[in-house]
Amino acid sequence: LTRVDIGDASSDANAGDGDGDDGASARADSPLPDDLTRDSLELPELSEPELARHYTRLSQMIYGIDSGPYPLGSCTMKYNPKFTEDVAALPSGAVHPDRSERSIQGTLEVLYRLQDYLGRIGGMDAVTLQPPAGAAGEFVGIRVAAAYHEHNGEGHRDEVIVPESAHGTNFATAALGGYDVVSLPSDEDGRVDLDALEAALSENTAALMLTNPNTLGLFERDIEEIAAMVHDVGGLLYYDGANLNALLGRARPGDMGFDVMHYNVHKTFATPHGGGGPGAGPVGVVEELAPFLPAPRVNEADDDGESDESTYELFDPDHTIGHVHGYQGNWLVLVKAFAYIARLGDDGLADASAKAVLNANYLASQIEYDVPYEPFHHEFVASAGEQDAADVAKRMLDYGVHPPTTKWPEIVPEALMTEPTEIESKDTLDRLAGAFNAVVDEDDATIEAAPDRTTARRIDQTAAARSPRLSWHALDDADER
Amino acid sequence: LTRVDIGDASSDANAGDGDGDDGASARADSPLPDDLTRDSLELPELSEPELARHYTRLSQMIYGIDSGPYPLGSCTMKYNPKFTEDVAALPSGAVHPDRSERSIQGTLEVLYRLQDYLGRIGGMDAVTLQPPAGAAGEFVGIRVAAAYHEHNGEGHRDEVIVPESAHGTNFATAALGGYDVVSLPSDEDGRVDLDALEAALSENTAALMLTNPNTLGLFERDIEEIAAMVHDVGGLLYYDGANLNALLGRARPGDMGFDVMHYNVHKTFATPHGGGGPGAGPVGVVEELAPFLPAPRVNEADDDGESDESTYELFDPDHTIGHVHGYQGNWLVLVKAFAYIARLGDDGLADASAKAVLNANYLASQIEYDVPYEPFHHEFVASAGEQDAADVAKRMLDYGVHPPTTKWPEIVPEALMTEPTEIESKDTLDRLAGAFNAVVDEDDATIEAAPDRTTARRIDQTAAARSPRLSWHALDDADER
Amino acid sequence: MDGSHATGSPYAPHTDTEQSAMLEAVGVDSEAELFDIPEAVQFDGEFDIASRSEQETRQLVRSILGRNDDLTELLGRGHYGYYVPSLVDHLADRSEFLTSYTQYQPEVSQGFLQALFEFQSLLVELTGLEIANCSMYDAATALGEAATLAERVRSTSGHRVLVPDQLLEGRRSTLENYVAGTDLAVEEYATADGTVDVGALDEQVDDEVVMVYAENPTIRGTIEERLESIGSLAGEADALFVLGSDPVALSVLQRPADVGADVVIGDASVLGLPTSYGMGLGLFACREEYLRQVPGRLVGVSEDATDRRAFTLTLQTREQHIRRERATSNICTNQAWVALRTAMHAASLGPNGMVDLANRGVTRATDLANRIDEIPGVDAPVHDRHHIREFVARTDQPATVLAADLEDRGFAVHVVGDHEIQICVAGVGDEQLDSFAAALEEVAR
Amino acid sequence: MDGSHATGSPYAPHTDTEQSAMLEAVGVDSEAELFDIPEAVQFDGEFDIASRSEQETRQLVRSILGRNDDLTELLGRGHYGYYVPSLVDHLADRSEFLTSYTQYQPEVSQGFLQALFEFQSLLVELTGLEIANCSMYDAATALGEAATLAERVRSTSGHRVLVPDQLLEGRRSTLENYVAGTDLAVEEYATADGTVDVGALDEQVDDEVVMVYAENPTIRGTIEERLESIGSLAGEADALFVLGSDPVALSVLQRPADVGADVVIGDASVLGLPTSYGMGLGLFACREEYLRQVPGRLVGVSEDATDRRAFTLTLQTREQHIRRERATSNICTNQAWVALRTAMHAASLGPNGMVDLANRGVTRATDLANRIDEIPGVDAPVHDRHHIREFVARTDQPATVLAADLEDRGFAVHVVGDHEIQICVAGVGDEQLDSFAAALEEVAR
Repeated sequence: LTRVDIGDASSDANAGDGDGDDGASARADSPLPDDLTRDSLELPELSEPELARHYTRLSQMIYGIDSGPYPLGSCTMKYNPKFTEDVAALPSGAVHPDRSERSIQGTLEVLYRLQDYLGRIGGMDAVTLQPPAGAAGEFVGIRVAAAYHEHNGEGHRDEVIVPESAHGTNFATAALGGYDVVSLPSDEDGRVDLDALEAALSENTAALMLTNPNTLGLFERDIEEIAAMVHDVGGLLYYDGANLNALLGRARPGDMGFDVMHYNVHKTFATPHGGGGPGAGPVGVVEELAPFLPAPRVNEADDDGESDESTYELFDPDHTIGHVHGYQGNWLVLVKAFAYIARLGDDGLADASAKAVLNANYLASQIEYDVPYEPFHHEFVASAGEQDAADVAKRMLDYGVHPPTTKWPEIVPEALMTEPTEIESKDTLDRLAGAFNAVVDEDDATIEAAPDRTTARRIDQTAAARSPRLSWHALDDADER
Repeated sequence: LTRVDIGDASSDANAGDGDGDDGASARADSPLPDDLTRDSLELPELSEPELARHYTRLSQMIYGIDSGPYPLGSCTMKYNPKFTEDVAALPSGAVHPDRSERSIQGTLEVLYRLQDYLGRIGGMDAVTLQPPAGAAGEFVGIRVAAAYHEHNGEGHRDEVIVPESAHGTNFATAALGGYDVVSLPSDEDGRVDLDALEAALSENTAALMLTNPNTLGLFERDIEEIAAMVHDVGGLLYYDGANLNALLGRARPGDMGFDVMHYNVHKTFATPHGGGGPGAGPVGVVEELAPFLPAPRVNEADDDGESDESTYELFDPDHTIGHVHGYQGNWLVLVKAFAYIARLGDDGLADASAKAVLNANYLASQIEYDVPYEPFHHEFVASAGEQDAADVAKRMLDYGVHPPTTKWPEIVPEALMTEPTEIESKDTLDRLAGAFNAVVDEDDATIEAAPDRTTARRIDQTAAARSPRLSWHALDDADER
Repeated sequence: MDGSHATGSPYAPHTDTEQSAMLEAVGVDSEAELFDIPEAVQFDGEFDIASRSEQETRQLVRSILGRNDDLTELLGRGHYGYYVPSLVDHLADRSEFLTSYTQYQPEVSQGFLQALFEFQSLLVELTGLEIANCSMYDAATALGEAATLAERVRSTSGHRVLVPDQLLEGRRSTLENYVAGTDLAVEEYATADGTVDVGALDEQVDDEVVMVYAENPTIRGTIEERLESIGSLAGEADALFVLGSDPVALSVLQRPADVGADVVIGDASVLGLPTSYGMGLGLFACREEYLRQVPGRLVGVSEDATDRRAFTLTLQTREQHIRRERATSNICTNQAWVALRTAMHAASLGPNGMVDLANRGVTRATDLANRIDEIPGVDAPVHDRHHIREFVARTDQPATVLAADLEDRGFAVHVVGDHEIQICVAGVGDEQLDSFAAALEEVAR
Repeated sequence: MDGSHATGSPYAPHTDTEQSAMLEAVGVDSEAELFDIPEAVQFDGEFDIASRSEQETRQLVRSILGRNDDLTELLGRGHYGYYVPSLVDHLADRSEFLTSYTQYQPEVSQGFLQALFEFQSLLVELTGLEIANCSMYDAATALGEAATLAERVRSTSGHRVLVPDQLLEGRRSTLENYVAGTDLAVEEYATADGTVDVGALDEQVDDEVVMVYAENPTIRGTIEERLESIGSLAGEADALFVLGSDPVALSVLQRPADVGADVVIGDASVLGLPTSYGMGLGLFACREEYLRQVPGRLVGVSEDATDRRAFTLTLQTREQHIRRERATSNICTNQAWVALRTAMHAASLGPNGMVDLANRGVTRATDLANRIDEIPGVDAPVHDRHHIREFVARTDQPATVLAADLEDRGFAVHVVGDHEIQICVAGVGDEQLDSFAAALEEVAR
């Protein structure tokens, strides 16, 4: 660690920009008065070659999509086309959000076209690109629903219905929006129980949040009836886009009766997940809800008659809920999603879903674990039966593959929620099936001790939570740094 | 493997560009007559995700400069600054060599400035950038020397003198140039033996090829006398730039009396070696030899009086030897070298040599192997003594570092030729010394069995050469593919 | 790849042979049979989106973005264009970093976890607070999360959240959305000459206040001189003192912990990201006592089965995938890869480089303000304060006219009042500043 | 990094403390003491080269290269601008590939060795010859190496090397330099209507000929129709038949082994590199009987100590670092990383994609020639042959005038005769070809 003391003003010594500073002591001086500055800053001082090695080494201790199959159910880990990084890196796209609209017509055109693409794909009338992640998209949906009800004098609606098997974000988002969450059990086929839905619906229903296919990969066949029931009580139908990769070109949420939806671009449109983010969670709505979307959105400007090219402008929807992000969301993600959709087009998108569904069905046919619910689409939930699903996952790491999502949805005991996506070849799926089938016969002692072929062996998560050490400063032994 | 049969002409089916071809059979048709086409093409057919994984996996089985220290004596493996990749990737630099000079003023300016930089650094009057590697630079030097002698009616000179400890390329280059190679022994201090040189020199001497510091890292203190002796018999003095990283800002070949030299840009100027190349081997010469340099070179054009900016043009030296490369050499390497020199400037270049020499001396002070010759500069040659140097190197791999160059120069028994370069920190040098010192006490059985912590264990090189299998086609078992 | 598959997704690897074998294994004749969608909701239209080759797609985007004007941006106000070292691009783009998922399996994610742990450590050092999470979306959403934290931990029955009147609209509006589902209400307090009017604030603070938010530097580039007083006011009312800042400013300005800050939020991507049309990285740090109430992900240290140190996501019971509607936030996907870039950029600067960068922001902004103050028609800086990176200038010309004139000459500045423009030097070279001053002189009078 | 070191190389990591400790360990007071250079040859001047920050250096190069005109290049003649998939850039730029050295320690170089082995395999499939090395510098130097190989393996006392009269000057001149140290002499043979005049060649071939060189496609874009006859002529004279080609053309044209080629040379970087001002990748393949005489590096298969398959450089006794003046070539550093890129590009196309790309070169060149033949003032193609990628057009206007006019309109073409231009379609999009045809129509009459 290097400690830099922040000293007195000495502005002459600091006038330079770039290289050529004269020495460590001069550099630590500050042009500000002492009482406005901190005393010191202690951080490591490393050269570029040392940093290159540090981060290269760290990268070698990470399993990514270029390492092998990554069948995380409901997370849709697809291959991230390399060229999308190139379009995101174009210097012409690196603009400040406070630039005048006339000076960033290119940026606005990309956003406008992406809004348009997403509207067509989801069957929605209007789209906002501002939400910086799927959960933020859900929040926009809930806020839009609230604003809509409020606008209609229905501010009393204080319940959001969420199926038991839904993503945790659905519950948390509804709560963040100030709603009471009404949990909806599944029927024995793994789908929405219409009787339970009937019971849950009331004049207090603000919205039902649903994903389709659901987390078991099953299509909610009664979707038309569900929509009618929700609409009958004055509620809105929200579509969680997490599973949209199952349906591209086959069905559209808008056509099923959904009023509002979010798109997970890192799932459906192959933008990289970056070890946790950034994502983007654009939200599409039907016409009636468009006035409530976040501000600003992008529109084509009236033709000035002088130019062949369209011009674009920002506008605030009439009854906008305002901002849900300081600016316009995650530009670098959005431009990649635009490029992906523009590359694949109708044919490519439809084929992506077709192959995603084929892959899930093929993989399920090759594994020995039981898959209780079907017919599933892009993902299936196997049961580890007597085994602990989390242990199965750890053991699969030893076979060189990434395991599925585990222990969820709870409707399947010891769930192994598996989504291979369209990008895996038959060979890879066979290898993945081999990993499942190797573990299925192993005893508890073996899988509880796993993994033992990884960078780190099984990590004690309980200890980490019991005495949290969350920075170098919290480590007892400074030498560990 | 996929086998594509090349069928009959069917030009309509092949008119498309880009995507959207209609199917495998159509694509295999050729618009050419049968008798001008091959029958089939058999190669693997892989998708982009599969290829990404394939090459990612391959990369993980390679030790590079970002993996750790790489002290290959005489190879000067320095850190390759990342930003030089960015300047090489600028789309504006991607031009065809047959463009008009007026349309590529930027390219020509980079080349002109690099010629100028290199001339200053080497103390040379004129520089060609065409040679695509160091050995190609040597070849230019030898061809220029031949053309010079020929031009002066001295075509009878048919000998090139090369010190015994010189790089193999020196011998091979002289031979390729049609010269008889006269080998020059070292004196007991490891430098040029002046008596032996006197004996070797004659009216048949075309040139003496020398590197300085020599391969032992020793400066040829008698360089002025050596130059005088060579010049006295009418020979030329050639400087092998392999060791130039020792001297930046401290001494220049031109000032020492050298008439012609090459620069190894991947050594001295930190361009990446790319697992074997590309390199670049610019050649500098004194005024007298400039008319013989390869064609074309870049010059400032006469001022047209209209522009503030200089304009640049290509020209053929009067007595040029012609081309030694189809075009102008390895552009992508040259532009990186230019950027590196422009970044470091005088201060940075001088410091690079200072720290390279400090690092070599520090490392040598920390290892237990004997270093018989000194005072060395940027590299030293230790002796493995009773151990086999090649085995020592293999064993060092087990300690997570790259070993030095081994068994050369032969003047040191079981040579360990070590060049840490300026980029290593004291910590890394200590770790490297630790690897040397761990091996020094190990027994032959241990080191002969090494390495055992690497991707592949010790590889049987003899078997590879005894029955060469140089392509998938040569492997017996097709399944191995 | 182009040409290697007749139709369909270029990223689906299936050859015809493989596809047939797989269909047979599944027991269907076509993929269509696998879709269990009632006919009434089947989609049989077209999106009418053309498929393109990779080359064509790149040309398309390049061509569209080519419509953006090439301006020198003297823009800041929360989003900065500092030069990002090439190292950051090359290392962060390594596919292991870029393409991995959240580290639910830490045994194969040690590298990313360590990088995030180092990011947290950087923020702990910069803020002096004990806890930093491994990212929110941006400063605006981090501010919203701070307010919901304040609500959860408040010991009073109050509901007032105080924010400066000059708060950015995007932040203010986002905050309003975050508190819409709570009992909290957002109120403005006054600023005077670009910084907090502490006297006015004093009169507004009472026991009903649960959170006081201030920024240092302020959105107008000024440096707060009475942070300790603000902290005391908040502390006495038992309200959370939430301070907005960023890693560059924090390198030299007063350490938040030393002035009583309970939470620090801000945009950490001032290091790590070039201008990205407002894309950011929410910084969130707080006192240890709020640990169980922190939103977002935390990386902690543990041991593996061989007792070696190992990193792992921890305290996940705060999070939505475990706690559902009782989670501390609904955040799931965050900005981890941006946090990686920020950590890399900070590491490449080192402590000396970070202090340098901040100090140069002070001297260069001051120098430019003094310089353009000489230009007829311009007074700068408007505020009699210390500045960092940016400052407001008063203009004789209407600010919108002046800004448009400057844009025609290739420069972008903020309009922040009828006769006020704001100018930021971050990432702008000396030669560009010279050209800007010359252009300003042409159009200011 | 900027600011982290006061002066000196930004890539030398020494802090002052470390430097002192190291000097002390060595026993000197300063680095200067370590230099053993006689005073007379010490350099105490300056290079007068400024130091720059990374940002400034990037701006400098960007600014200089910005002087290049933005032209649509319809240029070929040995150097092509095919679109290179993004995949190639991203994977080849992984630092393990980019920054490693020659694989002298195969145990830690398996990945690169396998990639080079795959490159060799690609060339073996394309040429039908048994041996391919893992790169020469470019086509010109590969031609030179072929000639020295011919000298080494010749069974006659001859010294004549026959090359086509339309051989590129850069190749011809490089060849002359390679044979300058041998007894070989280069002679031209005639071409007729763009391809080899086999009758004339027949008259030139005798027992003194050690090598006959031909190209397919020719430098004028035509496809040779009598390769077997040429091969037979060479074979009967016991001369090496050396054929010049490239991986795209070889995907569909006659397989060299089938027409009697003994050696194939050429530029393999038509796949893998974008236009790079002539930087290339020498392809070198030959019959197995010349194995011990091959220049350059070879990767072979062996086993490691655990009997697993492993790759290694092999037959190094041919090389300069072992054999010195008796080596098969002086080549040391080659173009390995470009070979990696070529292998990646070929793999990304796959066999279907490669055949496609070649076939499109035929149809698109033919289509464009027919199309511009309609333009008054232009006749195309000049040669009544099949073409691939490019063709020669006869122009009423002097070719230099026409080319300059086209350049003013944004298009670059070759001038190959007083009234001949050459036009290449590789990498040029359909829309650009439309624009070109329109521009040509404007200036051709």
